[in-house]
Amino acid sequence: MGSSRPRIFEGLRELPVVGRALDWGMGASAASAETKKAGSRIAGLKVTESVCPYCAVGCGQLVYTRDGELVDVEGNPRSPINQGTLCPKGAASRQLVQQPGRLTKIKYRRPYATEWEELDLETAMDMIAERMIAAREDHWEERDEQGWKVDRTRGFAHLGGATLDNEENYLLKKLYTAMGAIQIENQARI
Amino acid sequence: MTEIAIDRPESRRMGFFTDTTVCIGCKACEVACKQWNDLPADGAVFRKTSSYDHTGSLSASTWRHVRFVEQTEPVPLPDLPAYGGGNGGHGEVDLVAAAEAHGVPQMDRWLFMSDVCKHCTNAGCLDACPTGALIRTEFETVIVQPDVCNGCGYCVPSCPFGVINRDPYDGRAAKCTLCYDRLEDGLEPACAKSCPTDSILFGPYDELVETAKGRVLALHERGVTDAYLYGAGDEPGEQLAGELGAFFLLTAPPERFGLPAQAESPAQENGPVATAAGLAAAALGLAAAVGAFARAHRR
Amino acid sequence: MSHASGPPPEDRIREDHRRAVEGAPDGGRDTTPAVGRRGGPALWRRAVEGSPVALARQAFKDARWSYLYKDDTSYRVRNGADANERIQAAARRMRGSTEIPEGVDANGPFINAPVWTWEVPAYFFLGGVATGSSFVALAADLAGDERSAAIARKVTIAAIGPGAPLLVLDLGRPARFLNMMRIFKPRSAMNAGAWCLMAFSTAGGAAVAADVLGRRRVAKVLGAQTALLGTYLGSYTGVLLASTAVPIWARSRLFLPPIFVCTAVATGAATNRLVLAATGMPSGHPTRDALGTIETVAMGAELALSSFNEKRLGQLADVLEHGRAGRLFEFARWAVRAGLMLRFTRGRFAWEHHVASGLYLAGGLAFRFAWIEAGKASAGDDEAVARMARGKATVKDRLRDGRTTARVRTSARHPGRDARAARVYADAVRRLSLAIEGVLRRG
Amino acid sequence: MEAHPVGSRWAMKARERGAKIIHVDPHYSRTSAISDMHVPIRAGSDIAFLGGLIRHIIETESYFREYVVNYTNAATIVNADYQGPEELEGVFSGFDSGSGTYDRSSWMYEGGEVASAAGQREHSTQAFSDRTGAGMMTGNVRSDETLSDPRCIFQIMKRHYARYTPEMVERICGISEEQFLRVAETLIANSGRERTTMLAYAVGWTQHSSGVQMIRAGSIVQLLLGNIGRPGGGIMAMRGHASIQGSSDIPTLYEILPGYLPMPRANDDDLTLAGYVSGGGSQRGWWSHFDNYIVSLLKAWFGDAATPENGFGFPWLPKISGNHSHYPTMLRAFEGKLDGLLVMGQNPAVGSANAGLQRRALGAMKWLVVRDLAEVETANFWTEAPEDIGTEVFLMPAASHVEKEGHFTNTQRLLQWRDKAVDPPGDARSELHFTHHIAKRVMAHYEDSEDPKDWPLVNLHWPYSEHGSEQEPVVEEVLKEINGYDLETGELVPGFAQLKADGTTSSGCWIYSGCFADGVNQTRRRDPGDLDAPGGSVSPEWGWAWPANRRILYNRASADPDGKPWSERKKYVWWDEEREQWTGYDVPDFPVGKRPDYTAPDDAEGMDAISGDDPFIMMADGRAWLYSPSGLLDGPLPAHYEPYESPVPNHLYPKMGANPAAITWTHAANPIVPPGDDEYPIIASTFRLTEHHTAGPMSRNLPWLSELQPEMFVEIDPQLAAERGIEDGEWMTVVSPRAEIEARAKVTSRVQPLRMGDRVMHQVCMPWHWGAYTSSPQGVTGDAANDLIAISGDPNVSIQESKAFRCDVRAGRRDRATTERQAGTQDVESDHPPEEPKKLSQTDQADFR
Repeated sequence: MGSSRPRIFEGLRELPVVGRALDWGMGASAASAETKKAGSRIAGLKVTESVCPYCAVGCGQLVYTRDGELVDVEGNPRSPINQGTLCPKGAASRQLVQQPGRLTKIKYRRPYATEWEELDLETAMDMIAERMIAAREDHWEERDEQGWKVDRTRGFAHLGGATLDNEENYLLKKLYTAMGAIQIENQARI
Repeated sequence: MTEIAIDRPESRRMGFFTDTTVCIGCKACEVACKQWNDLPADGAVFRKTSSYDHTGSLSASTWRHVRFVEQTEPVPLPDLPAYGGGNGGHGEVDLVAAAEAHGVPQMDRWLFMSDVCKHCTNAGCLDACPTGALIRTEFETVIVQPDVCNGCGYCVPSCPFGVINRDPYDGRAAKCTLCYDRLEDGLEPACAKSCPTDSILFGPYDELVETAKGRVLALHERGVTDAYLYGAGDEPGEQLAGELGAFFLLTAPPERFGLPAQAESPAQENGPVATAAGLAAAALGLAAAVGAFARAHRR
Repeated sequence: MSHASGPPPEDRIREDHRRAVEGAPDGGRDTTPAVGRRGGPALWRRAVEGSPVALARQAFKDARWSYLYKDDTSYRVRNGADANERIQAAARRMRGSTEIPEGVDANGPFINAPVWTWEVPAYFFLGGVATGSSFVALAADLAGDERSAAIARKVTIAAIGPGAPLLVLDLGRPARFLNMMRIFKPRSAMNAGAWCLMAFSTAGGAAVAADVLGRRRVAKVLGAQTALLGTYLGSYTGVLLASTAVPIWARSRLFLPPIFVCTAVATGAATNRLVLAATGMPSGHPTRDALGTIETVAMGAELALSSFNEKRLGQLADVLEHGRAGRLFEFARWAVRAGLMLRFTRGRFAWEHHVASGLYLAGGLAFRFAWIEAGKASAGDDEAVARMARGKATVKDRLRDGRTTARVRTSARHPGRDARAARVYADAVRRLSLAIEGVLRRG
Repeated sequence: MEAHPVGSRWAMKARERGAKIIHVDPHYSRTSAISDMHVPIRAGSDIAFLGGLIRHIIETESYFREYVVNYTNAATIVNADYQGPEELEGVFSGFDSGSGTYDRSSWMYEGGEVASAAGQREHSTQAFSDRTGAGMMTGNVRSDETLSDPRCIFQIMKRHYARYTPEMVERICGISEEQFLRVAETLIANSGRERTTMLAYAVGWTQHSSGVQMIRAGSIVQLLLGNIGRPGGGIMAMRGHASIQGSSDIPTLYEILPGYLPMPRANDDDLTLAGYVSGGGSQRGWWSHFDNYIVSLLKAWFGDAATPENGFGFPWLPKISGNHSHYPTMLRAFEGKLDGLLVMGQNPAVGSANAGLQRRALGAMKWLVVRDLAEVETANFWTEAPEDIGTEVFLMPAASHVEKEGHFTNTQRLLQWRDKAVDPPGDARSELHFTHHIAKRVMAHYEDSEDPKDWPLVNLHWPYSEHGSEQEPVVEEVLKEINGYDLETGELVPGFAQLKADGTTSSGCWIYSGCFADGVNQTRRRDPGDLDAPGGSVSPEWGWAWPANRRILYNRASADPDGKPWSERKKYVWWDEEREQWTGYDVPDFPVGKRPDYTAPDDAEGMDAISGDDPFIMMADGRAWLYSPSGLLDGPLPAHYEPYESPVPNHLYPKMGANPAAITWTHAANPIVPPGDDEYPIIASTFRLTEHHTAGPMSRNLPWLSELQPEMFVEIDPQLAAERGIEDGEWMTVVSPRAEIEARAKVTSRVQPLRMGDRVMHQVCMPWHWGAYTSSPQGVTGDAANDLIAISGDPNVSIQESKAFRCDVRAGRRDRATTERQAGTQDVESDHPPEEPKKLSQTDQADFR
């Protein structure tokens, strides 16, 4: 292996005393106690199987957690789709969850206000439900201008769904349709 | 090898074989490496004339780096008038004249190469390190022990491949460890695991070299006669730093990828020669000084 | 210090986040952003010692070195009998020639520039002064000038004193300075230098102590020992630079250590000359004369070696002429030339020689800084790095073939100057250099 | 490859197995780099290229005859009244130039019948039955298996594409004849019994005013070559969002109900369930079970309140009456007619066409709810001028993919379950939580209402239990409801075959029925099987694919008419004579016991009308349609039309410019470059980058991704750059009538000026991931490419034309503080209501020379 090394060096290496000196500092004495104990930080952690949230290829992910916090997200080697691999976005998905600037509280902006305010979850949910009900009532159409029955509201609309779960889309469509809302759209059309 | 600092006799040499002919330039390796090793972003800088490469080079916090090389070939110009040109809405717009003045090189190849620490057999950084922070592991990889490194910076210019660097904030030197912690638990390094097209192969070194040789021959058979191995399979005397633990299959001269055509551990290549010259000169100097004094005092 | 100032951006992000959540009701989960940490890999500790990694197969079974491209693909063929030769030939075609193929740009960066700041050349300078002083001390002792020897030993210690702090200051992690001493590693010039520095300082310090205690003989022996250690202390700095991948340093491997030794001897002599003069040594004292000779010869030799080396390096040496390094070199050269001129005015006035010594010191200091700067510039010269790498093939090939008739690349650079003289001169240098290399390689 | 790197894993494997990869794209991307051939095409000229391929395949008789004759409608005879663009100067028969629409009756098969259109408007389920051929009387249809009858589809196609010659392709697309022929020969050489060719596209391909017809043209090529329903064949839509397939199957879309059942459409008679079923159901083929699916859906939604007597609640469903898609809705909002909008995980302020108009529309609403992981442009658009914008905004933190359980449907129709790994932080909640608790509030509000309009809310079946301190609804209960129950036994149904129309079964989405078969969450199955075994790559035990866990649709076509595999190499599903059933690596997409030699009697109904060699069971005639007698609104065969903003005339149909049936929304804030306008001489197209995701919120805020592609840039060829004084890495400005944006110039030979016949044409290409805001200090921002693009629509699906538009470029940064160029604020009145989009006026395209 070391045959390309200058021969003078190689020759010296074989001498009993000098040779030892030449390896000094590169053998066992250099390794620290920490290094000798090294191991992967996910050993012994809880793992959860998930699916990448970015594009539609559907790569399997393994999510390692410790005490309810993400430690590592990597590809699931068992998935026949990606066999453990991930693209840069998928590989960054731990940072997506733990991103700087991640929202954890509701931000509320009054009409014409210049700043955000905070709002607690229950209040916000009440306010939104009120507004949806009001928009439904204010814009209820039983028949359209031709007199055809429509039983609907065009007072509010919905956008988005391609990043959500099917269960979520299902409940959204179910609730909106029951409310008579029809302007329900998502990314499939862009 | 007596250089090995961790004693686990059952271990084999492990390495990377990065095959640029199946690389798609997605940079998954860069991100997977940062994710696993918890490295920060190097700062978002738009680089000119570097194609899609905006991280620039390997650094203390970028341990995998994908280079993009746009290789063009000049072609004769189409001698044709342009739509919307000639006398378009912008007065002097004359795309035909422009076409004549500036050729349009045709795209030939867009080459991607995921660069990484080479884990040299004769490692310049390892030879230079005065603290023993850099060691050779039982997998014959070269790692920096972060709890030992004191940031002397000597490894930085000692690497003939420009891999290791000192972090400007933290002060310690850092580079690819071939995911030493993962290897300890029998896991594949993060970059190789993530690579969507298995352009980065990880495995026992001997097997990898065999695979790589077969790959070169397969490419030759397919007409890709430019294919060659960078860092493995060479004749003694022509090896790069005594063979590279992480070697590459390239299809263009190494300079296109920022790799030297030849490399050796500088300490091994130059150290003995320089030391001899230095000691000789110093002895001469000392003798001269003594002589000068003796002469002056004799007078 | 070569540190970036202030905390790194990701620490600021974490700090902002900490402040934002402080005092807020406990939201349950820790939401500290994952923006990475610098200086090394993440924690190398198993979460549970002795536990395997869940859903991962042991012993690299998930690592797929032949997972995607199996036998159903044409990814690889079976290696035939001449496989090795063909592989080697393929590599030789692409990277075996001595010139970069036409039309191929050197797409850098190739190597990283040294990160050292002013502390390192300052230490090199002081180390040089100390080395030179230790030589002076020994020479003075041997010549019987005990007073000068004692002073020189003090100068040695005074010069080397700030050396270690400077080195500590340059470290990325100064608190870990002592890690240099955790091993003994002769292959690392810096490790050997650190040990040498310690031994030199200890011996030098003990010599001074012996002087103070009036133990002349002990001081003499310790002084001699110091000078002996000085032969390495004064040259290893050159070795340290030459043992890198930086073209201008690496290709000067036969010259840098001698150049550094010259500077060391010259600046050591100059310092002692000034110190002795300041402590009342009269003009015309043989020691002062000797020191004057030493500093002049050493500085002259340095200048000659430098020019010699620069010519020999050809295009690589461009970095010695441009930018900061170029200006420093220019200053150093002029300082030395001016010093030499003053020296040869034959001492009409006493101060002329003092000024000359001062100029040598300034020149010596500038040389040290210039070499570090030149290294930084050279590392960034992609073309130079690439060509040096290609050039290695040349040296090896020629050594193997036993041919020594090298093409002279330097001549192309100064077509206007005396091309023939340059060729002869450079060829002589090349021959010498190759001969030394050959001898050393044959071991 | 560029947008789906892990998808390219398999493309690379195929390449190493000898496959040839051809990449057709205006610019040279990372996909081109690993392809055997890159074919630069002028953006928007795809049908001319594909039409050229069709012509070449027919002229050289390279089609897979046995497949074409038996499995497609090539032999079917079409009405004598049908005329194509060859005869009618660019339009098909039945065109009404006044309305810009087609009367499609003349396109029918001879002897076939379309469900009669009621009145001026479409019948409630017309579009749906059109698409499926439901209601067609195939029994009387004539065919000529020699393919020689001048009125058979094969001959019609041959005439239709006769002028799509290689020279024409070069002139229109900018692809050299030589390269075109190489592509054609490669496709032909790699199709047939032994080999298959796959056509994969990322969904940018659909973003054209003839988007649907482009995909159709691709399928015609594939059908002629015999590449549908076979392993290694097909047309693969590489979709952009994790569950965009799922959100179409279980739609948050206006015109469909779960399982692609049509949304009821207002009509002059008050629509009843029976009328809806008779319009949508089919007498033949799989859609003959239509009534089972809608009744089961209504039972899932209204529970016990849905009875046969009240039409299972059907009469109370809201009805659509026009185009209520994203763009018209935002245009209505722009006019102040929308009170509020809920946005979940979408970013229209960056990601939708004419993004500047989108932002102003947001500012014209009373309230806005945005749910996302971080603050996005759509939530803080008001910061541009807070004192002028009265929109009340609720920005709510959402749970990420690891913070909730549930399943995605990925692009291959695969349902994959995600387990929950951690709790969402702070007030972040899943959308399921949000919807559930809003629903509870709304239902409580209407609890005692007697008003008939509130019937659906009063009777809404909402049985989900909650768990944990956050009161999250139990997700699997929702999945079970989607799968469906046998209401008599209370058991989960094993599949959609068990659904009934009598109200004794329920299913929230019939095509997903079976995803909880046997009480097991089938989407959570994680056994990849042995990938190396023959057919092992199907991995049927990994997740669950709809319908009925079939991985390749119409896979009956992988066997020849006798039920034998076309070749050993390409065997997939075949008839096992011993066991008297279809078998194979996949679940056969065919009645499992139907013999290949079964011939349907003329009077057969339902699935009995499908013969044993008719693989396309969702079509009424069991055949794949080379020619669509109904279903498409802009022609039975794809014809080349220029993009709206094409700078060149239509060389094939000089009287036509763009698709005559395409729609647009004429608006001062949405101007379109008229043909012949020299002010915008350059073609622009947009693309995606590997390092970023869609409109950016999932990537631009992430330091690890931001550093990889830090700034908005535009790729421009060196010639144009030199001409305009634009330097690599420096600022440049792109101008369209809608906006001007600034970006870094990437001067590269990867974009080439196109040689088109006798002229040269320049294109610029740009990614569209950047927007004005990032929530992270290490995130990146930039101008949005979508600011440049006009709102417009394909006639069939209202997708905008964002991959081919016109612009001009100059060096330097933009002059204005904002990107919007023609504010259009003085005159916001459009000349027609947004929900009735205008067809492109023919006068707009006249006299392009």
